[in-house]
Amino acid sequence: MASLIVTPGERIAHAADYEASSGTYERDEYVYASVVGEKRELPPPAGGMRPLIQVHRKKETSAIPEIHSIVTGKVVRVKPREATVSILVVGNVPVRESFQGIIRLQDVRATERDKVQMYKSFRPGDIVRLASFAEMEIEGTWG
Amino acid sequence: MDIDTAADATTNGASHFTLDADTFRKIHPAEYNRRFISQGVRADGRPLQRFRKANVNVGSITTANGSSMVRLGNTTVICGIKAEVTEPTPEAPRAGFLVPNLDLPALCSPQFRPGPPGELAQTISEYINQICTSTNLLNLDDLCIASGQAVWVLHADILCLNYEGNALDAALAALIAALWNVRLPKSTYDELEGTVRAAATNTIPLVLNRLPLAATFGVFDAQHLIADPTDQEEPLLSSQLAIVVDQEDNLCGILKEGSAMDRERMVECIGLARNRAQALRRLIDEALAKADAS
Amino acid sequence: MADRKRVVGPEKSVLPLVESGPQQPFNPDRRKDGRSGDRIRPLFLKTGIIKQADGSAYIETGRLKVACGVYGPRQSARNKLPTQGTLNCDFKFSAFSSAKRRAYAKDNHERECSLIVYQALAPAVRLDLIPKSTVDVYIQILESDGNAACLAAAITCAAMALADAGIEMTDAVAASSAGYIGGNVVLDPDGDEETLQNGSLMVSYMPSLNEVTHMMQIGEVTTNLTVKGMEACVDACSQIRTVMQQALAASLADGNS
Amino acid sequence: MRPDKRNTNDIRVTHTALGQLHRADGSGRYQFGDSSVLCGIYGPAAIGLRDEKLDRAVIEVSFSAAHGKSTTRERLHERLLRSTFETAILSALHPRTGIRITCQTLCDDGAVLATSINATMLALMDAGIPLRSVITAVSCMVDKEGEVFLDPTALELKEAQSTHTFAFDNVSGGVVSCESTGVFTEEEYESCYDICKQGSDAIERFLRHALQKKLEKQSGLDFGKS
Amino acid sequence: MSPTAMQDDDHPQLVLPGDRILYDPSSQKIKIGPGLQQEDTLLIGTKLGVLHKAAGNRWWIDSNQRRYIPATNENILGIVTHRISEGYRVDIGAAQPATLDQFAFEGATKRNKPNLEVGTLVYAKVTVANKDMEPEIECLNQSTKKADGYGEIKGGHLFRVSLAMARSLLDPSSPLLKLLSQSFPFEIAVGMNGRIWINAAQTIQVITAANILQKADGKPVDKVEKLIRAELKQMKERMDVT
Amino acid sequence: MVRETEPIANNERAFVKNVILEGLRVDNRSAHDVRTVKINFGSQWGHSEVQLGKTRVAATVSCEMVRPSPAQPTEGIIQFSTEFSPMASPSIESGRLSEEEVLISRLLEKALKRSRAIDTEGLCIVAGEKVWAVRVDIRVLDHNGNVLDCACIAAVAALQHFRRPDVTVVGEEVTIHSLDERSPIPLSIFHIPICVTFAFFSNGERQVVDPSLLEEQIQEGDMTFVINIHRELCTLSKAGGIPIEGSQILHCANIAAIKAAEITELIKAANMESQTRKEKKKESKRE
Repeated sequence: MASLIVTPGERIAHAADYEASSGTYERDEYVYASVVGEKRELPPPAGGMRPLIQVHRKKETSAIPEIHSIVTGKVVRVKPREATVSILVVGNVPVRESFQGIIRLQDVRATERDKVQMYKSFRPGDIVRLASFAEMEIEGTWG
Repeated sequence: MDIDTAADATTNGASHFTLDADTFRKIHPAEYNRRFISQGVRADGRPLQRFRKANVNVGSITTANGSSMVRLGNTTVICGIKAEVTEPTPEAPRAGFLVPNLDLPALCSPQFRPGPPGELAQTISEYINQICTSTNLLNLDDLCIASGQAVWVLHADILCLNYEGNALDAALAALIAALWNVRLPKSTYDELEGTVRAAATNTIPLVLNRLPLAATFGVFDAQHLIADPTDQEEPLLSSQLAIVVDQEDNLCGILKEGSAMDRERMVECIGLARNRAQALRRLIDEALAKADAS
Repeated sequence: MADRKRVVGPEKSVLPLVESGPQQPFNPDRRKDGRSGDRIRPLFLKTGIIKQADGSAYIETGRLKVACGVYGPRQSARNKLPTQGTLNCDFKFSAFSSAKRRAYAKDNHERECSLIVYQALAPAVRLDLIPKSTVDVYIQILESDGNAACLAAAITCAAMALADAGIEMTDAVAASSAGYIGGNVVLDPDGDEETLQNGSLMVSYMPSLNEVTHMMQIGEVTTNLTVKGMEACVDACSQIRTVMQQALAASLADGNS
Repeated sequence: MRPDKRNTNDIRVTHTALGQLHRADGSGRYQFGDSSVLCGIYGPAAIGLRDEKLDRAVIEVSFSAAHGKSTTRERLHERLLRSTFETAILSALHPRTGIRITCQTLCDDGAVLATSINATMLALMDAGIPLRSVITAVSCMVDKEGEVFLDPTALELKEAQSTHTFAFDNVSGGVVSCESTGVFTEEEYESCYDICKQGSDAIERFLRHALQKKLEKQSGLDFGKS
Repeated sequence: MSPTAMQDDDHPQLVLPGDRILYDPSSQKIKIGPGLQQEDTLLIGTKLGVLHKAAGNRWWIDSNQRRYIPATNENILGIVTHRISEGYRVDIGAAQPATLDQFAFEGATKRNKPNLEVGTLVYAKVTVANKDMEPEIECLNQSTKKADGYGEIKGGHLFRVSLAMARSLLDPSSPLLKLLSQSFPFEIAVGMNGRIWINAAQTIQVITAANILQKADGKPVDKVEKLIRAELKQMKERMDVT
Repeated sequence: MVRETEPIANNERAFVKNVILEGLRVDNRSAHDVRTVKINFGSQWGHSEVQLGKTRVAATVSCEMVRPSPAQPTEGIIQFSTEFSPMASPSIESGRLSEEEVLISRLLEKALKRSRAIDTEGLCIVAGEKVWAVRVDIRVLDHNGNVLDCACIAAVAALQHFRRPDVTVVGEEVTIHSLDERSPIPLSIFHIPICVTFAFFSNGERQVVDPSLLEEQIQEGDMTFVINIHRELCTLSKAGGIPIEGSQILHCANIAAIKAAEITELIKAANMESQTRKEKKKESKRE
């Protein structure tokens, strides 16, 4: 097994033979590891020629909310037009330190957005699940 | 647990939600711990009144006159004592100084931010200082080099490397171990130059009048008494109690905070504290013996 | 003001004058700890010593002892660059870590070191992958023995901690130092040797990409000697790199068990 | 026999006053003999977003000694005051607000912590902050001979082998806060506990009486006997 | 131990936090107001004050609290501090500022809505008061859709008294106001948040009225009557001079 | 961190201005009335608590034995420290200096220290070795306007009331006698500087003495005289605000002198009264 363990900067393959995947990066015709972990080969993706090569982190790292990830959090503040959420879990992985997110009035429901009342939808302390939206991304907030 | 329906709409039928232990702990820490403690065990598997495994070693820092490293579970502190020369006060011309300070840097836990010490560090430093002075831990006159001219000041800096709760017990133990490990160079005061010359090799140990050690308890939900709380448990406690005991089973300080506690429970804790202090003292003894041997 | 937040002692205190024994003459091939000029001190590396941190490492070489904790990626304050993550390095001497007691407040030397650590590491860290977040690197010097060596150890230690935290990096940076003593290049000089040197060199290097991320030379030194120094340091970095690899692999191994 | 002719279990002459401050939302003054503390309350008030708690009011305490720069000693006092009143205040009734408690020692003749706790209790009641119970505090000391003295003065404290401050809650009757320093035996501690319990009960009765007088004067009503 | 007392109707009763008050649970449903909490057959005091019992088995405690805690349908005097997209932020002396919607005025429409500058004094009614929300206020009477006295208040003078004082002044039979009105006519707006606005023909009258009400604060009326007469006399003298 | 500021309604602003234009004041004072001054002394030496209307300030004087500065080996040390207690107003943050705080403490320092009101030579114990360091802690407890004048009264009252322990010096050896052992010694005070502050309105044409908080918040400018009963002007400070004519300054100076004299008398009387009370207490103790 140990032979499969690689560390950042290690040259793990020729870019000609493999497509760089998670935990790796490609740099002048080589693929390098960018994290500590176990080197793994995966079959080529649909339409892809070369098999994937990835470095799989064994150590659990703290989750970060990204666009479109489903997050779970606690409502910390409710205002007439927005609610602030402290994100505690991304997918099913708890974060080490919580991230702040904002639910804006128009994003509470898909339909009849104008009928939504923030106070009727949220109370401080509620646990909520959300999908993080691109436009929130622009707002510079997570979740 | 309530998953808000209005909000759920936004997930527009995304992957359904599974509530595993870690998630539950993150979202409902109090409830999570309650389920354990009501069963008579703690989230880390300890019985309610079991202290964490302690570990002591001394003398590893060669730039300090005395040093120690103490571990309570994963709470790790290092104490380094540097002896320097200073002027005594007009009131007490022979008395030296002992200046203990605990630092809880941002390095040791995400709950601490960079910058000057926060309330926890300040208050623990102060309480340790009060213990040192009010129990006259060491005779400050022993630190005199030349009366009214020069005395030793012992800067005892206690640094936390990893904070997982109960800094007081660890910090005080580290201070005592380090003080015990201190060697002061034999020194002479030069009247003419007004300087202090210290011998390179010839050193003397400190005399400690007593060896006070702390044992901290918490009360969960105003009923369950737990010993040696972790950083996960600390914010959930309804009250906290720290008891300091010396080698002759004298009490050297009690600090009680939070919701009301009756007399019987306090007495119960004093008993538990005695055993803990004894155990810690034995560990320090062994560590010092080991250091002297090598 | 900071004093109000600590137990205060006397305003100023000094070290006593210590009569030191006779110094034996310096020999570049047989140094007082028996090393030859081209050898570094034996190196002990360990990751994961700070459980609370996302990543951490401890390094001990000779008397030198350095601990480093990495927190992050954390959510950045609003005002930060939206496209790039932020790397924040903080270098601090413990009060008891040096011959003369260190002050609590960060002094200029510590500020400079914090900056150098940042400069040495930033090129390797893939901040483009963590927009709007911050990685905090806290370095605590427990015992110092030689300024350049101490700084080099701090950089190596920080690189280890970053790797341990799973922060993506193009390479694991290793750093080493050398001193110029009487026309010789002396690797990894300790505190006593630093007092003899007429110049010093510190190199941070990405071994597998073969790139130098940071280099600092002090003192009046001939070009040839500088080149020799560079080569020596780069070799040393490669040696250190192997130790790092072993330590990181080991951390995963006991992660499995 | 004590310098001021008190018995060992006597407390000094005590004085109380309410609402002396005009800016504050509530204020109280408490005196044990020459030891005197003034406390002012603001709140429930607006608080910085960073500090607010979504399920309760945040309680802030600042304590300041009679003279000299503020030190870590004041921080420890603040911590004890805060934890004492976090248990007394029904903070869940005012979430995302702050309650600021400020204690100023005007004159220090020993037992300042106990004096501050009692002054704060008065101020909180004056401010109409919702409370679970009345908390009263008193100090005692043990001298070299092992004799216990209630409510010691600064002069007496010079002879102290150990000093103790207890705060009791009048609903449960248990000890809310306790700060003990010095060297003492378990037996000594227990007798300190008992003598301070009696002392704080006496203070609670005294407060009730004083407050009744004040409210009668204010409202012109007659409460009869309490 | 905190005393447990049967509340007797002939004697007003002093209550301290934690005090237990027995009541007859068999009687009609009990309604508890400020300063009290219910625990099965017990009422528990949470504030220092005088226990009151009124028709409809309503119980509450009169404390001399100075900080305003908003309650719905209370009339308050607020000061505009910010103009925001949906209307105004208004300081009402509570922990959080209140929002005053731009349409919450008589006959306000998208085209024609009031334009209040920062510092404007408004007389308004609290419509939303909840510990989890920021308070909201309105300047019109929902039932009549008319201003009914709500809205911007111009001229005159604003000053602050205790909440208890404000409450007592709202009582139409308030002896204090009687005394004043006997000596000169004046306009008054009383906010439950302890803010009083007064206007009268002459400045000196406003000043005197304000000072009397502030001096009388926290004192029983019979005790202050002399003081009031003195103030009024002084006012007369000074008016004759000018 | 609790921090609030109570806004002022435009009605209030307008009213205050009109009132003053009419030669009246909102709190029913005339332009040159100082609010009632109440001076209380603690049962210990050097503790004063002063009310100026609703403004309240406490001052505490303490002393300790220290080494003198090499520059003045025969001079004692006097330190002033002014702090706004967070209870004084909802807008004060504990531990952080407000601009007002700095201004006031600097002005007090000028008024009391620079004017050499206290004899520092008298505080020398052993030349070059040991002197008394006297510390005056001034704490603002209730901020309802004109804190400076109130603080000044509190400080001088406390300094007059203060007694330091007596000492006997044998060569280098200094013995400090407890207060019961030997009757303690008052500070030797050369003169008593008093602060009198004016606020200016209606383009500086109207001035009022001892402005209230509301007046301070609306005033166009202010000016403070520090003056003693000998009509000696120790400090004159006009920090910005609307420009004032010389003649008006003189006019104010004369008013200030009168006010200062009145206040000085009040302090003296209060001090007397507390001394006699102390005597009585002593006697009762003896019995």
